[in-house]
Amino acid sequence: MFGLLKGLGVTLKNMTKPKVTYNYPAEPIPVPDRFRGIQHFDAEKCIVCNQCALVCPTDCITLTGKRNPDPEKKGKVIEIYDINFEICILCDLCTEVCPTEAIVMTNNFELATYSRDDLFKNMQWLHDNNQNIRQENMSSKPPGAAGGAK
Amino acid sequence: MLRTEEMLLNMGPQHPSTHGVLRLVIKIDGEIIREVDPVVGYLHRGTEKLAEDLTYTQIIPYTDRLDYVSAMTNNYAVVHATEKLMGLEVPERAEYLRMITMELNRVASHLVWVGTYLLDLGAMSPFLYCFQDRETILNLFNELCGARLTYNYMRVGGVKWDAPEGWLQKVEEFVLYMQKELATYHDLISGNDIFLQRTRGIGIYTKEQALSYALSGSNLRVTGVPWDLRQHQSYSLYHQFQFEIPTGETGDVLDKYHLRMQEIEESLKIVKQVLDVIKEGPIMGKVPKVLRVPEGEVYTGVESPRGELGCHIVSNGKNKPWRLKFRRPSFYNLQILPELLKGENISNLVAILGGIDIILGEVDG
Amino acid sequence: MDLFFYLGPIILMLLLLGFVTYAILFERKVIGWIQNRPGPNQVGPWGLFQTIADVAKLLLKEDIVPGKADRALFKLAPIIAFVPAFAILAVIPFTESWQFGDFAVGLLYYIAISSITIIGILTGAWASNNKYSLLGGMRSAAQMISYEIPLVLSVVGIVMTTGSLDLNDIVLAQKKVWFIVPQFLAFLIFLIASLAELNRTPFDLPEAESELVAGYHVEYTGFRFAFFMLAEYVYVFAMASLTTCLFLGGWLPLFGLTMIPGILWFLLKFSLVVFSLFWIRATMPRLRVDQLMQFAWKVLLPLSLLNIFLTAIFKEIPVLSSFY
Amino acid sequence: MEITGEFIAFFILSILAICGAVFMIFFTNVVHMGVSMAFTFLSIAGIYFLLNADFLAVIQIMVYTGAISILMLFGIMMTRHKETEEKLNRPIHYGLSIAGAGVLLVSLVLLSRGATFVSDAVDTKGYGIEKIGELFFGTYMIPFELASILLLVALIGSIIIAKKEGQE
Repeated sequence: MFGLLKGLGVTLKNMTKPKVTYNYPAEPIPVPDRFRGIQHFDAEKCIVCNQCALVCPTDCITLTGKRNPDPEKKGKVIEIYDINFEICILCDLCTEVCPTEAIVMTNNFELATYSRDDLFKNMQWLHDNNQNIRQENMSSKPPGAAGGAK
Repeated sequence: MLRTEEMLLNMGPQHPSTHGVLRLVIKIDGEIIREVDPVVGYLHRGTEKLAEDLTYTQIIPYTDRLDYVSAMTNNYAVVHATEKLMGLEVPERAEYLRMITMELNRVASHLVWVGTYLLDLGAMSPFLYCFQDRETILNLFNELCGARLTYNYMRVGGVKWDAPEGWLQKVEEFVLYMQKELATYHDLISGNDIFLQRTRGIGIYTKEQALSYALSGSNLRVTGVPWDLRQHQSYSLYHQFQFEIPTGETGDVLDKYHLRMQEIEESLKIVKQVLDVIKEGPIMGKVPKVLRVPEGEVYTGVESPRGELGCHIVSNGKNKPWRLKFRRPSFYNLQILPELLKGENISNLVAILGGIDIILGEVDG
Repeated sequence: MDLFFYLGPIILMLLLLGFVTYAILFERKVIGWIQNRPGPNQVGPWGLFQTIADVAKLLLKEDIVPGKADRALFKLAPIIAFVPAFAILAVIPFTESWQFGDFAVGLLYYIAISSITIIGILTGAWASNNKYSLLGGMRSAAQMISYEIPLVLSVVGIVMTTGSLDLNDIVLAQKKVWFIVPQFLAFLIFLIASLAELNRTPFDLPEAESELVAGYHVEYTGFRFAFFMLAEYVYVFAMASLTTCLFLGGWLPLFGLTMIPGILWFLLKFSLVVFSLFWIRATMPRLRVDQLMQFAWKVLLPLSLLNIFLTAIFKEIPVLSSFY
Repeated sequence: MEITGEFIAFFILSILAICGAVFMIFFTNVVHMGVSMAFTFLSIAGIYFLLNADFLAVIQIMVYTGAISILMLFGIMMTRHKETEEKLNRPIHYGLSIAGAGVLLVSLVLLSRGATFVSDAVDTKGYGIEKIGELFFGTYMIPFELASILLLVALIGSIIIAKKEGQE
């Protein structure tokens, strides 16, 4: 019997505590910098090394390159770069392997849409997704380069 | 005697308290259960088969989705097995970070259990209180690795991210807060007579039964077997730290509750000790760019919040495993359910099923 | 007088609908606050139109009668469940003058009529032809019959003290001291039994969603489901009113503050009772069905019998008899 | 005859009572039978209310509608396999029951002719619960107590019988 009263006391005490919920759709949720959101893609930095497509566990990245239109320069430039967000799991592996940081994560995460077709994002869209880009992208480097101390 | 009709009741796969998509085919006589037949596989995604076509790094995000309330431990299971097969050295700081995240994840997982279990028994508020504290842990993980559930944090040979500025202090604050907060939980739940009535003396099985059904984790310890892989097959750097293995006495669901509450305490203790010794240092070992695992096979067991999470890798020397098998503790623990439910009242069903603490993502693999 | 006779029930009905609308909102708000969240706050200012939106949704929903159901009984059941809920309000004295029927056996009338609802629940449960709802209906019937007995017996002490079954007389007899003081044991028994009668946590087994999904109204949708909900909340209204009348002195003021009108006093005490119902709901897990039955027959029933004995003895003790 | 609210109420209640009773016999589904029986009990309670016999009416609802009907429904739902009964086709049964009903009707008519009815309106308001209480616990104290002991014995007896069967 006493235990029941104790429990009632706990719940009563909680009534006066501040609310912990987010007013989410009205106010954006604060996310930390490392948050893994929709990728931003910078075509100029891309060297078409194909590593992101290779490392992707769900094969959601499609890319093709073409020869550099400027004949003096070597290498390739990107032609098509699509990410299918129906199957992308935002695992962060593509940004991890990218040697030039051409593909980086942003803090945007609102992908909900009424049509599945809308989830197929092309290079232009990914390029325009340039808000809230993640600052810190390579943490596995030796300390000093990135990361914090205690 | 009055003849009563035997009724076939389909509980699930869509039912509020089967914790996902478990289906139980129950034969009941009035409200007494005569026979239970669990049907699993509604959430089967073929992780093990998929893994045969994935490189070792690519497997890690898939393990996040097995036991989705303690993904850190799953990450560790596959990473640890690979490291063992390759004979890799992991830097100290990386191991410490792994331990902090795994133990915090254990706390989060047990909090989910306490909350949902009380929800199964009909109490709403403890669920939300537990989720508030779990939220703090998830936010910490979000800060550390950028996701709240699917961490993809560990890598073969280390971890992906070092702790951000001030993160370790936040963890310490949380540990101190949580150690005090547990008293509130005991006020709210442990002394509640209705809760005691509902859980005392139900779902009891013996030590022999538990061992013959290959139960592990708190489901085994509750029968009084002090078996904890963190001490008995020590992995990572657990051998450096002091912690108790709580065991049960009576083996009923109430005992399981107290056991898991004690495990939260022990986990917090481990985190506290790790925080005291963690030093600056590299977080990635010397790992080749393309992981080629030497031919051979390895089995490693990890103490996940639900029991022994085993990972068996057979490699033929390529960058992808030839065969990968997870010993998923929820699946093994679920086996004892039909035995436990025979002759029980239908309202005990939820209490017993909840007590086993299954995660359907893990049961179905 | 005649006008009141015809319009009174309609006004009461409207008031009742208003109460139910805001009781549901209040319940969700209270539970929200207890769980550190604001509760419904999207529809209208402070979420004031939340329930109205919910009811509109229920009314616009497709009305489904399951194919294998017993159509006639399925449609009849919500009505059988709701009508008595409204009928019992006739005997509740809100103030000295606001009462619809002044029965000499008001208390018994309340208890008798409220038992008819069980027939509605039971037939609805059976007619849906669903195993979960049948189990829920069975539990509900067993529970309500069992708890009616301690409920009635706990009130016997008060009836012995006042010598009347008329709720008006019972309220007036509390001028000196509310019955919650001399009849505290009876109050506890009454509170627990009324929680069980209302099918609220910790006694919400008939609709225990973790076991029986939604209990007896599993197959009900739209308007018919709304009727069951309405019946449930009207019973909350009625039971809280009855508790106020029996134990908290009805419309009688506290500390001689007579300038506040009686109806406000009634509302104040009434809200307190309703709040505690919601508070208990937010805290407690639910009992098991066999423990529930044992609790009624082995704990509450002997205790209420003891209470009757004690009242009878105290009536004979010189000093105490003024309270009894 | 003057048509008053009371008359209309009586009319409706008696029709409900009779209909309930007739349907009770003619329905083939046992649960329907139970529900229509509950309606009959309820309408009879209503007639008691009209006669100012409040206490009796309330007890009628409590015992018959609230307890007996529900227990019957409960029992039917819990134990029966088939809810519908097959129609019996036995001519001798029909003959016997018609004869029995005829004898009952004749004897009722004879009895009512011999009985004396109070022709004037009686003030029923004076007969409240106080009177019933006084009669039960005063004049008819011993029969009342004996009846309750008998009921108690029956209750305990049924429990013992049920328990014995349950153990077998």
